[in-house]
This record gives sequence, C-alpha cells and structure tokens, in this order.
Amino acid sequence: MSASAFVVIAIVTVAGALAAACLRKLIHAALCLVVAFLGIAAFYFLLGAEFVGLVQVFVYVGAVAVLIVFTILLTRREDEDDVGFNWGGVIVALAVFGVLSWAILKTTSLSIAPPAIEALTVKRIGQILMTDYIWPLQCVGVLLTAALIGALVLVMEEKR
Amino acid sequence: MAGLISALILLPLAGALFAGMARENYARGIALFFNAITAILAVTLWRNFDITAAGLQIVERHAWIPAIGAEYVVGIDGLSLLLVLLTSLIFPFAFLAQRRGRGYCALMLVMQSALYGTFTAHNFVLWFLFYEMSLIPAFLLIKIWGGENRDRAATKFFIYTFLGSVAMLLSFLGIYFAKGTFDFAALAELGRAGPLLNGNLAWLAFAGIFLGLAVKVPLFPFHTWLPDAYETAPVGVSMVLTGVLSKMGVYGFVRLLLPLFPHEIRILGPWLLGLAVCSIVFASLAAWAQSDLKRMVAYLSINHLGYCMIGLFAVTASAARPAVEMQAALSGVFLQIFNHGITAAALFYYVGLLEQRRGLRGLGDFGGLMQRTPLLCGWMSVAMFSSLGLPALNGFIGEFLIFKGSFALAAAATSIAVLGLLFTAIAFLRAMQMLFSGPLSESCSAFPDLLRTEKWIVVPVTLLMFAIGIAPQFLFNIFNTTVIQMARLFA
Amino acid sequence: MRGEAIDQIFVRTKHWLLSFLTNAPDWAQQVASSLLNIAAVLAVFMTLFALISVLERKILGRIQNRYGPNRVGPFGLLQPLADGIKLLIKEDIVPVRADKVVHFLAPIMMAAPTILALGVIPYGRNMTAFAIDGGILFFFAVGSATELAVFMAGWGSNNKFSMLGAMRAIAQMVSYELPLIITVLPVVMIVGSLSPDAIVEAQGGYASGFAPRWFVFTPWGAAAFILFFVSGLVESNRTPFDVPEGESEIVAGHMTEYSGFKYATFFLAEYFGMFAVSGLAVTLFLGGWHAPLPWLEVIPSYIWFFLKLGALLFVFVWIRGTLPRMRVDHVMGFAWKFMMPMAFTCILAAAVWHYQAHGISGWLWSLGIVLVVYLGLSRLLNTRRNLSTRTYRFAE
Amino acid sequence: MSPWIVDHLWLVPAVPLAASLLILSFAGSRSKGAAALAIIGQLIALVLAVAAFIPTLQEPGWRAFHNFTWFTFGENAVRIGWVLDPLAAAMLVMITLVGLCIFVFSMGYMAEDKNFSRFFAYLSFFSAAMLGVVIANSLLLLFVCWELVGLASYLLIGFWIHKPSAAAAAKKAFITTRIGDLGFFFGILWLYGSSGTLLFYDDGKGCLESAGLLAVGASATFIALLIFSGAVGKSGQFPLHVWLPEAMEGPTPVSALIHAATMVAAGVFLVARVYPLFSLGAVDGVTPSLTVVVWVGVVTALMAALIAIAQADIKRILAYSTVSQLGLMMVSLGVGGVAAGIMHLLAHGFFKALLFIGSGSVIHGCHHEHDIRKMGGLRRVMPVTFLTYAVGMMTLSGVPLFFSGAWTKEEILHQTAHWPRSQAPFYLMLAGVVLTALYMTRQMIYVFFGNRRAAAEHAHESPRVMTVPLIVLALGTIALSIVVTPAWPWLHAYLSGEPARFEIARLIQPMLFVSLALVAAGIGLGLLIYRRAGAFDPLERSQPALFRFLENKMWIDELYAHTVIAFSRTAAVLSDWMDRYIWDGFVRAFGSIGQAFGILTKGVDERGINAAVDEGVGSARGVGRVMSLWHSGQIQTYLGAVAIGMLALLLFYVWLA
Amino acid sequence: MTPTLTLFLIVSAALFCIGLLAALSRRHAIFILIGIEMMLAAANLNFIAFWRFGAEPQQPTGVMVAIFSIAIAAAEAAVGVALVIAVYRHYRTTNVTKLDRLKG
Repeated sequence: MSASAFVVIAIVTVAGALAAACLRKLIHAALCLVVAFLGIAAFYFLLGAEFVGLVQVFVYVGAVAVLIVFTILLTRREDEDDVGFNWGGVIVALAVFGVLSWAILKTTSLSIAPPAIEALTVKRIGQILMTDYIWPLQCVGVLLTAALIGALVLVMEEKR
Repeated sequence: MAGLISALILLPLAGALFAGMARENYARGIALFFNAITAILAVTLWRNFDITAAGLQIVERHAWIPAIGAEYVVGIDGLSLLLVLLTSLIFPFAFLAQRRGRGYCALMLVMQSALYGTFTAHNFVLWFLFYEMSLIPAFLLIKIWGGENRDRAATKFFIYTFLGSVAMLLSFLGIYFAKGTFDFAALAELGRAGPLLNGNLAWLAFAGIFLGLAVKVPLFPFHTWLPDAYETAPVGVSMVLTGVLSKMGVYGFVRLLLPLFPHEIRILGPWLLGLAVCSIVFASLAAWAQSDLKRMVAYLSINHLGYCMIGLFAVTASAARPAVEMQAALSGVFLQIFNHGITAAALFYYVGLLEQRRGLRGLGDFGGLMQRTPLLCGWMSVAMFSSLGLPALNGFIGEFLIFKGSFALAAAATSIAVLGLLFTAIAFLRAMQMLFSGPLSESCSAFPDLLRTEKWIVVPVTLLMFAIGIAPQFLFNIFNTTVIQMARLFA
Repeated sequence: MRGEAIDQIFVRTKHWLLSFLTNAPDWAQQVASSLLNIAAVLAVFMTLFALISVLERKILGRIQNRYGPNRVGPFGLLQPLADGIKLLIKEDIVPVRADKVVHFLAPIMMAAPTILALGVIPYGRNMTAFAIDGGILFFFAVGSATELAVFMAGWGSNNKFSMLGAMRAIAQMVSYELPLIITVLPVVMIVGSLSPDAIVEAQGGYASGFAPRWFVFTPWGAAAFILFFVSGLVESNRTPFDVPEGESEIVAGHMTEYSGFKYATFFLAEYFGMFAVSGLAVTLFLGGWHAPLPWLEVIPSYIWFFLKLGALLFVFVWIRGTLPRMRVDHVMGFAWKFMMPMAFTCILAAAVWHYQAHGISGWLWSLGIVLVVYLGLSRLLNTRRNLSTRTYRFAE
Repeated sequence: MSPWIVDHLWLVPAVPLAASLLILSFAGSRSKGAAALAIIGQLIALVLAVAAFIPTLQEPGWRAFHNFTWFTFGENAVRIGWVLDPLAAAMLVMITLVGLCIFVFSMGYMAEDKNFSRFFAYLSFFSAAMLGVVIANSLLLLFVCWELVGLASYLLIGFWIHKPSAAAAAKKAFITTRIGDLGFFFGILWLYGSSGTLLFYDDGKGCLESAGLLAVGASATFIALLIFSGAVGKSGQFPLHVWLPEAMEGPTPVSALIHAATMVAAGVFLVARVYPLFSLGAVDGVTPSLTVVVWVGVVTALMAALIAIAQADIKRILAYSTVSQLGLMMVSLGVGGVAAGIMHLLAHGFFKALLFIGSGSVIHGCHHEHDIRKMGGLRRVMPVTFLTYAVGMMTLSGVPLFFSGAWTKEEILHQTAHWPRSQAPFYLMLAGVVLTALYMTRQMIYVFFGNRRAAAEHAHESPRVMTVPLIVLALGTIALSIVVTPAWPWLHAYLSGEPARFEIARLIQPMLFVSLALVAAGIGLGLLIYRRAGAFDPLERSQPALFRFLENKMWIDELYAHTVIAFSRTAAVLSDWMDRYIWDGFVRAFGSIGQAFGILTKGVDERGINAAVDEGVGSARGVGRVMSLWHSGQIQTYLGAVAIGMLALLLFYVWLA
Repeated sequence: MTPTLTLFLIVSAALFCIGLLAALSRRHAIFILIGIEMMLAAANLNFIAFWRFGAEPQQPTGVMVAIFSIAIAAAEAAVGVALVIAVYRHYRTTNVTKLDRLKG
C-alpha cells in the first residue's frame, strides 16, 4: 500500500466529488461523480478489496451513474441548471466536516498501519455470502425486486 | 424444519393483507401466488413428514397465555397432514374457479389460514380460535357475494354454527375447570384413563361438543343450514365449504369427541349410528328430489359425510373391535375425507361452469349438453361417477373400506346405509340424463365447450381422482401410522 | 514436447525480454511486464481490426453479390491503411453549441474500456494479459462504462439525432447487459470461479476420450451461448440491433457530429467491443484455447483461440449481411420478455445439470427445462401479435 | 416355472384399455384411425388370449395366478391379482374373438355415425373391463371390473344420447344392475369380514380354497346368495331382468357384444367362478343357495321365452331369448353342471353374437327398421345374412349335429334331469326348448320368408365389412360343435379338469331323441302357425288377451313402476319436504326467540350510551393545528435539521469520550 | 511509509461532507441524489477501511456490509430516480424548493 498511490487517488477522488457537488452544469457534475466513484473503487483496490472495487465500478459507474444521466436527460429544462444555492447547507457541511475530522484526529488509536493479510478471494466472499450471509442476501434480493417494481410503478404513466 | 407450520398459517394471512390492498384485477393473481407458496410449503411438510413415526411431528410449542392453559402448539400427524394437503389443493382450485375482487380473495385467504390452523393446532384454545376464525370469512363471503336468499342463508349458517361453537366452548371450559388442561394429547390420555367428568356434567359436556361438531359436519338433523348455504354461496366458496370446511367437523370428531368421551359414545352408539344412517339415506333421497343442481350436490355432500360419520361411530360405538375392521373403517374415513374434498369441490366447480354458461342451474334448464359440449360433459361425468363410488375412481376405495369396517362392527346400520349408494347413483344418473342427454335444448345451443383455461384446471384434478382410484397407496402412506395408533387408542 | 515450445513461444519470449530487467526494482519489472502485455494485445488487435474491417466489407460484398474493396493492395487488403490515412487528414469538426469537453472525451471514454476488457481474456495457455481473480467481473465492470461514453457523445454533440441515438443505445445496452451477465452466471456457477483462466481450465479434457467438455455442448450452455451471443450483438450495436445509429432515421445516432479521427475511434471501439464480446464467448462457452479434439492439441492454443474468435466474427458479419434492422420497441421487448426469462432458465438448467453429477440424466433434464421454458415462452409471447401496429408511448 | 403370460396377463385387458384411452385423447370425432386402433388393440388382446390359452392345455385343471398388494391400510394389505385357469382362458378367447368380429362389423354398421370414434373407444373400454372381470383373482378386482363393465354398458346403451329413450334405458340398466350390485357389494363385505381375504386362489389361503372356506363356514349360503344377486342383476335374471330388453336401445353391435355375448354372461361366469362358495356343504350336490339359483333360472328361462313369442322388435326377441338362455345356464350351474353351463355360455357367446349382428345386418339393410312385421322376404335380397342367420337360429333352437348350441343345451338338459331335488326344472326346461324353437321360427318366417312388406322394399345386402364377421361367427359356431359333442367332450373335460376321451357311442343317447323331437315340434308348430303370417300376428288374432299380456312383458315393468319406484320416489319427495319444513322449522322457531331478544336490547343501546362519547373527541383537534406549522415542506430544511442533529450527537459523543 | 487508518477516515469524512453539501445546498433534486450516493460511498469506504485495519481481517464483515450497502444503494438510486421522474412529470420541475405541498 503505497503512500504515493494513496495521495494521487485521494486528490482525484476528493476533487471529483467536489466538482460533482459544486459544478453548475448538472451533466458535468454527474460525470465528475463518476470520477469520484472510480476513485473510491481505486481506494478499495488499494485496501485489498478487489471484489468490492469491481462491484463499485460495476454498480456505480455502470448503473447508478447511467441512471442519473438518463434522468437528467428525461427531465431536461432550460432553466434547471441554475436554480439557486443554499449557503446554509455549506455551513452545516463544513461544520460536520470540522467536527468529524477533529474527532478522527483526536482519536490516536486510529493511526495504525495495516496488518498483513492474505488476499481476499472472490471464492471466499462467495462462500461466506452463501453461508453466513444467506439471509441478508435473500433479503437484498427481495429488496432489489421490490425496488425494481416500485420504480416501474412510479414511472408508469398514470391512467387517463 | 420448525416454523414450517407457522409459516403455513401465517402466509395466507399475509396474502390476505396484500390481496386486500391490491387492485381489483390483481387480487386473484396475488391469492394464487400465495397459494403456490403454501402449496410448496405443504409439499415440503409432506416430504419432511416421517410416515413411519407415530404421534405428532414437526411440533412447534410456544408459551402463549399460561394463565388459562393456552399454549401455541402446532404439529401434524397423518390426519392433520392429509387435511393440510387437502386445503392446499382445494383453495387454488377454488380461486381458479371464479374471478373475483380483492375483498373476496382476502377473505378466502383468511379462511385458508384459519383452516391450516384448525388442522394443525393441538391446544383447544388455539384450535378454537382458528375454528371460529374460519367461520367469519365464510359468513361474509356468503353474505356479500352469495346468490339469491343470501342474507337468510348466511345468517342461518352463522347462527347455526356459532351456536354450536358456543356450546362447544362452554363444554371445554367445563372440562378445563375439571382437569386444568387444554392440550389435546393430555386430554386424550385422561379420556383414555377414565371418565373426564362425572355424571350429568359429562353428558352436558359431551352434548355441547357433539352439537358444535355435528352442526359443522353436518350430521342429521343439524344439517338444514347446509343446502341453503351451499346453494347460495359463490362457487368458489361452495367448493371450499364442502371441500375443506366440512372436514373440520369430521376432524373435530376424530380429534376431540372420540378420544375424550369413549364411554358416552359407547352408550349412545346405536343412536349415533342411527343419525349417521339418517344422514346418508335421507340426504341421498332428498338429493334425488332436488331440481336445483347445486342443491343436489349439497345434499350429496351431506350424504358423503354421513359415510365418514358411520365409519367413525362404528369404530367407537361397537362392543367387539377387531383391529382390522377398525383400521379399515378409519382408513376409509380418512380417505373419504380427502376424496370427498376433491370430488365435491370438482362437482361444484362444474356446476359453476354450467351456471356461468346458462345463468341458471335448475336441472330442467339444460338438456342435450352432450351434443354441444362433449368435453364438459365427459369430465363432469367423471366427477359424478367418482362421487357415486365407481371403482377405479377415488370414491370407491374409501367407501369400500368404510363399509368393510362398519359392516363388521355395525352390520345392521351399514345394511341400511348401503341404500345411500343406490340413491346417490339414482340422483346422479337422473341429473346426467336431464343435463346431458336428449335433444339439445334451445337455450344451451350456444354454449362453449371447456375453454383452455378450464381444461388446465379440470385435467389435473381428474387425473388426481384417477390416481387415487387406481394407486391410492401414496395417500395411505400418509395416515397409516396414525390409523394404527388411533385404532389402538379406541380399542 | 515439441508442441509446447511453439505453444508457449510468446510466453517464453516475454520472459526472455523481462530477464534483462532482473536487477531492476520490483515495480519496474511489473510496469515492464504490463507494458509488454499491453503492447502485444494492442498490436494484435489493431491488426485484427484492420483485417476485419476490410474482410467485413468483402464478405458483405460477397453476400450481396458484388466484389467489395479490391483496388488498394492485393485483393484490396491495404484498404484499411488508405481509410486510416483518409480519416487522419480529415477536418475535425466540433459543433459550436457542443459541450466541448464532453464531446472531446466521449470517443476516448468509448475506446478505453473496450481495450481494458480485452485484457482479461486468455488468448492461449498462460497467455492472459491481466490475470485477476475476478476477471469476468472486471470485464463487465469496465464494459459498463461504455454506456456512459455513448451518453457523453450524445449529450456533448448537442444535436437531437445524437441525443435520440444515445438514448436508444443506452436503453438497449442497459437492457441487454442483464441477459449478458445472467447468461454468464451458469458458467461461473459450474466452474465456481470468476477467473477466465479457471473457466477455460474447467472446459479442458475430453469426455470418453474425444468429446470436448465445452459448455456449449450442454443444453444450458448452448442456450446460454446463444443468448450471450445475441446480447453481445446488441451490446456492440451490430445489426440487426443497430437502431441507435439507424441511418434511415437518425443519421448516425450518437456519432452524427463526429468526424475524422474521433469517428475512427468510435469505429475502433465498436470493433474492439465486438472482439471482446466474442473473445469472452469463446472463453466461456467454446472452451477458450482448447482444441476440439485430443489429437488436434498439437496445434498451438492461441491458434485455436483465434480460429474460434474468427468464426464468431464471421457470424457477426454474416448476420449483418442477412438480417434487417429490428424496430426499437421490439428490441426492448425481446430483452425483457424473452432473453431475461431464458437467461434465468439457463441458471436453473445448469443447477440441475450440476446436481445430477454432470451426467447424461442431468443433460436430459436440463434440456427438458430449457425446452419447456422456451416452448412456453414462445407460446406466451405469440410473436405474430407482437408484430401488430405500434403504440407510441412517449411521443405526444 | 410359470409361463411368461401368467405374470403378464394384465396385458390382455390393458391393451384395449390403452387403445380406448388413445382414441379418447387423440382421435377426431369421425376418424378411421380410431376403428383401426380399437381393432388392433383387440387383435393384440386376442393373440395374448390365445397365448394364455396354450399353457392351460398342458394338463387338466392347470391353474396359475399372480397376486400383489394393491394398497395397505393400517397394518393390513389389500391384495389383488389375476388367475389363469381353463375357465378364464376359454372366456378370454371367446370374448376377444367375438369382440373382434363385432368390432369389425361395427366399422360398417356405425360408418355414418358422427361419434364414430367415441363408439370405438367405449367398445374397447368395455372389452378391457370385461377381460378384467375374467382374469380377476380377487373378488374386489372382479367387482371393480364388474362395475366398469356396467359403466361401459351404460355409456353404450345411451350412446345415441340425443334419443331420450336411449338415455332412459341406459339409466335403467345402470340402476337396475346396481341394485343387484349392492347385494354383491354386501356379499363381498361379508366374505371379506369372515374369511379375511378376497383372493380366490392364494396358495391355499384364498377364499375359494379350503382354509378360506373353512373360515366362511355357515355364512356361505348368505354370502353366495348375495353374490348371486349381483349375477342376477348383470345377467338379467328374474326379477331384475327388466333392463336387458330395453338395453336394445343401444346400437346393434353393442347389443351383440355386451347384451348377448359377453357382459350378460358375466353373471353366469361369476357364479361359476365362486362356485365353491355355492357348493360349500353340499349334500348330494344340493345346497340352499344352489336351489335358489335353479329356480331363479327356471323362472327366468320360461318367462322370457314366453315373452319373446309376442315381441315384434327383432332385437327384443333376441334380447328375451338371451334372458331365457341365461336362465338356462343358471339352471345348469344350479344343478351342478358348471362345465355344461360354461360350455353353453361359450357357445351362446358365438351364436348369439351371430344372431345379433345378423339382425344388425337386417336392420341396416332395412334402413333402421326394427319391426319384424314390416320386413319379410329378405331371403333373396340378403342371402349371406339369411344363411348365417339360419345357422344361428338352428343353433339356438337346438338342431343337433353341426350346431354347438344344441350339444351344450342337451348337456344341460342331461344334468337337469339328474337333479336329485326335483324333476320339475327338467320338464320346464323341455317346455323352454319348444318355446325357443317356436319363437325363432316365427322370427325367421317374418323376416326372411313371405312377402316383402314396407320396410323390405328397398332392402339391400350389407357391405363386406359386415358380412365377413357374420361368416366367421357362423363358422365358429359350427367349429365349436366339434369339441362339445358327447362323443368327444373335449371342452367339457377341459373346463372341469378331466382328461377327454373319444367314444362315439355316447353320441346316441335317449336324451338326444327327446330333444330332437321337441325341437322338431317347436319348429313344426312355428311353421304351422306362422305359415301365413302377415302384418298381424296369428297368435294375436286367436288369443288377444294372452298376446297382450306377453307383449307387455307380463306387466312387470308397470308393477315395478307402481310399487318400488313409486315408493322410493315418494320417499325422496318426502325427505326433501321434511328437510325444508320440519327440521328447518325447528331451527327457525328457535331463531325467532333470539330475534325478539335482540330487538329489546337494541333500544337500550341506542338511547343511552352513544351521546357521551361524542363530547370528548372535539378538543383533540386544536392541538394538531398548532403542531403542523413546524412543517415547511422544504426537504432540504429537514435534511439540514437531521445533519445538525447528527452534529450534536457527534459532539456529545466526543465530549463523552 | 504507508497510509494509516486516520487518513482513510479523513478522506471518507471529506467525501461524506461533500455529499452532505450537495444534498443540502443544491436545489436540483438530482443533486440531492448525487449527494446521498456520495455519502453512502463514503460510508462504504469506512467499512472497508475498518475491515482492512481491523483486528480480525480474516472475518470480512466489513466487506460484506459494503457489498450489501452497494446493492442497497443501487436500489435506492433506482427508486430515487424514478421519484424524480415522477415528480417531474407531475409538477414539471425538479427544483426541490418548489415542492412544498406538504407544508403544514
């Protein structure tokens, strides 16, 4: 786990995220969000959770981002890009960040180096998913189905 | 596999919730979906059921209201499993029979849940809860969706059965105060060991429970609600009423009355047998005299349940009790329960089909159908022949075993009861002659034959009838151990 | 073994090249190794791209009863070179109202994932450029980024044809990504690994000495292969599913506003996508680099791989020459009503096959399941009815 | 080591059954394939039957069976199985052979029917059930097949379902036989209860073997009589014979196959099958149950023969003749001549089928006219039918030498003459022989001789497909006579399990001359009376009262209609009435008491309690209005509030730490 | 030098707060969605980091939670987006400040 990699990824991620939150054009923001997500996936790789990283790319870039841009497309209006900005939110967010980082930095037990571990294989994840986490897995399956149906129902045209 | 039975009971309730909230058109689909799940569960239950082991299996036991001896005990033995399977079979059939809205579906599902509960509960309080829970949806279903005279029939049905239930509840309270338990197994042990109550109290308790169950079966002369209710109820409800609900009474007799009051039953034996014989003979005669097809089937339903009753009473009421004959009679009764469930439901289904096509269901309103709708007539005749006990169809084996057992145990009653077989045949053949043969009547000349969807319903049920008639062992396997055990209990 | 020497010739060459760096630091060695892999893959596939682009035109020509390109070079083989030069020197037009950055990034975003996806496919014994544990997942993860690229192209051009094309493309790609992935699942299930190498390894060997154990020879595998291939057609926007760029309706879809080399990049991405999907199909179902018969194993593994790949590519071209374009609502309906249930059926059938110990009864059972569902679906969907007039839901 | 066929005897009924199911499932309503399928099925059954016949020849009295468990109830197994012995084998061959002829005949006879396929399905189904009856080694299985035979008969009688008379006849047949079957059912129950098994043969444990019979003991008489009641129903014996003549509403091949050759013989077969129960404890070959059998047979035989004289419907005459012949067989069984009875049954199967399909050919030729008084002079137009019919007629009448029926009938008379209890049956049977010859002569004269009356005007010979079976059956009838003569009583020996000897001297016996004389008398009388027969019956002219009595079947139907049926009908109406008014009346009376009480309490509830509750509700509303102002509807404000709350929580935790 | 857990947590906190910023400050409904997704991703990063630096890395609880959380995020995004579209159809706007029909 090299520090240089961490620095590069961190900068890209935070910059992407900031751009996503602050860019005026919605579509650019969405694309920057993709960058931020890719950065987070890179973090996962860095942390040795390759599978999660791939899933992250798969789901966020392949699905969530596409969904968002598609929605942008469907709800496009001329006046939508600039509909105001709430500065109160900025203050709250900054305050939260301040307190959080203060708390993190204050906690000395956190500044530890990562222990050496053996690689987490996909097979092992699969086995654990299918044994210890079988019920959560089923529940997530139901949840996804419900979400799918729910989303469909929501966007279905109302009967006239 | 603990929790399976609870799931079976709870799922239809959840289904009722969903169906009740769904759009009108979707309710039936939802109900059928839940029925598919319960069917899978029931089959799982069957597969997990050890047919060689005696006694209750897959028992689930939780404390409920310890203060009054109420406990949540569900479990199955052969009989319970048989009835659970029957319920799982009849309900989808009933749902498929008619397209109805959400209220109907929700109530039916509640009833289904109650039936599962009734057939698996082994504590009186719980059992009674489910027993009553089935009553209310049935009442509402008749009252809201029934045909002519529905108010009268529904009220009659409700008051009749409710009165019976109240009597039963009082009796059980009496037993509880005397013995301090509501558990079926414990009560059966006590009943076996000696009289549960003393003197007149015992007779009162017996009478109460007997009344409650006899109304439910129904046994002559407590049957007058049945023709009205069945006649007016929507087809699906009729199917469930006759297919499953009436079995609650028989089940109650087997589970409660016979083990708890062996002494009283033996004293009253001839009278009870007489009632059963009356059920058989009068009902089949009355069926012969009906001009309404549905009412005729309703009376034949009473007649068929009469066979069950005569088998049960013969087992318990007679003095000499060879094991073979008792086992024959009990096996026959159990098989008859299942057979009658399928066959009577199928008959009601066919009546529904005819009614759908014609709008009327008097025997005289049809004629010459065989020329117009050969398939409908053919399949319907299979059900009718099954009901009149033609060999190679399911009705025969059950009736044969019942008569085998009861003939040896109570020859005189059986000899009269066999007349029922004749009158049933006459009633059915008369119906067939009036409906199917002769020149095609004008009003029926535009009937469609069985539609494809209807075929998909009819064919499996008919195949099942044949399967039971030809190779019934798979059903016997379910309850053989239970039969042996019960025969030992009553001996 | 002499065969091995030829078989492993590329691998050994690479090791030999890397041996010059034995004293270099670790990361340098890794970088060098990766660079070598990338260079090899790019070189091979660029060549293949050139070859296929001309071959496609020639095959199409033959199908349509004409010659196809035959002027540049022998048999017209140098045609791609000429095309390339032409595209390079064309003017790069960017519309005035376009979103410049997005417009510029789109072709790059389009080409990059397809090239990345090519990295995880085993081209021969020990010849996987980027052998990671979750290779299949990687393939789809990077593959899903192309949708974004299409969107960027459509949006960035600020042109209604582009936008419509992009929407169509995204819709159909998203829809078909599901069957594409789900049809992979049975293979993953049976092999128990997401690694392409393991999957190819699992298809090695021969039943009763001669029948290859490729998954395509099982009922579920055959069904899944067909579904996968059809989905692959859609994913690479090829006929008969090329509605996004249907020239008769929306000019060229999301590529309308591109010209010159950017256009060439799109073109390249499309072909690379085709290669990647076909390569994955070969890996998953057609036994990867395994030879079809034991005594053919003397022929090096990569040759087998590229033979199979070539065969699939030919089918791509063949289909393009044969089938007319489908209507867009049919494409979508087909995905959800037919492909998805069938894909799920493949999973079921594979499970049955697996639990029947991969034997003949399992084979028959899974065949039965696949057939029953297929017949049921075809009964239910009643294609004739679906070809009736279309109702326009979103056009007002 | 039993032959293969013993273990696979079930195939014999299974093949026609399969054919039937196939036809029902797949054939269109008028497909030639259906007939082909049915005939092929029957042909295979015939081949199998012959295959089953062969091993029974190897030694006299050979018997093999195969038993298995059908189902287990409680701890007890219900076992069924099949048995192959001379009785079964002979019946198998007869049924399949006659059946085959009739199937072929039907192809021509039913060619124009619109439910052609269904007809063949039913026929095959019948054939299967009947073969099942024959091979059953368990009274239960026999009963099962017995009922199915009844069902097939029901379906076939009512085959022309658009005719109300056919439907009524079918219903009557089913119900009448079911009355007999109830007795049979009882017999089964009783037998099962007392012997513990329903298997006929089970290595000494069966109910017809020593151990079983011992267990049955004294109740055997009742059991036998109850079983006999089933036979009475099925074989159309008095008093349950009323359904059989009406069964002629069915198509003629049905009458030939079911109501003449095979099914009605099932009763006789049944008695023969369970004969040990009848003869248990016999003194001199006489038991009470057998005596009943004899007298029932005698009454039936005579009564039916008398009625037959006055009938005009060609098929009804034959039907009554069948009833009469069955009575004869019963007599034979009753007096102890089991083999004789069965021989006559076999022979009867052939010649009665012959007569029936001959009559079918006549009917077909006369465009579905049944009344013999409207026919006449067909001898020239339908030569083949005439000749074969004559063979049948002579066999039935008992003209000896080449006609099997004569020999078997003689055998029966012989047996009857030696009955120790009484000679009356013998003399009555002799009278029966005269009557038989008489009514057959009458029929022949009406149909084939004299002038051609209305229906015979346009008569024509039937097609080949119908005449060939006639010829085959006629030849069969004649061929059978070879093995039934007293000179070489092979069939008798085969059936009763003795070796057969050839002895020409036995051909000439006093009985032969007696019966010859009687037959001659009958035929002569017939010729004398009906020589000049026209549209009016000579008997009717001379004895109108007697003729009407006989023509109306001795008013037995009317008797039943006004006694048994009327009684049950009334009972039915009565029980419905009781249900509606008496039992339900109690309930309603009970209900009205409750209703009155309810009306009372309703008043109290409405006035008193309701008002108080309404007051409390109003005040709760004001509070709600104030609370609602907190909600701005701005989602981001809410979210911000959440964030601030989180912040506070965080600070709190940090502060705690 | 290798990065410590603190650094990861700081980055995660930063991402979270940026997400919060987007959700609180931007008026467009889709930005709120973007913000929520970002916050979820930040939380996932925390899980993975704690798993990697945790005492028992052999028990990949953190990874599991992250996987489920990603699945749920996908569902949430789908429903969220559907809501946005539904709202847009109905009110012809995506500005959340204009959607205040629930005002008390």
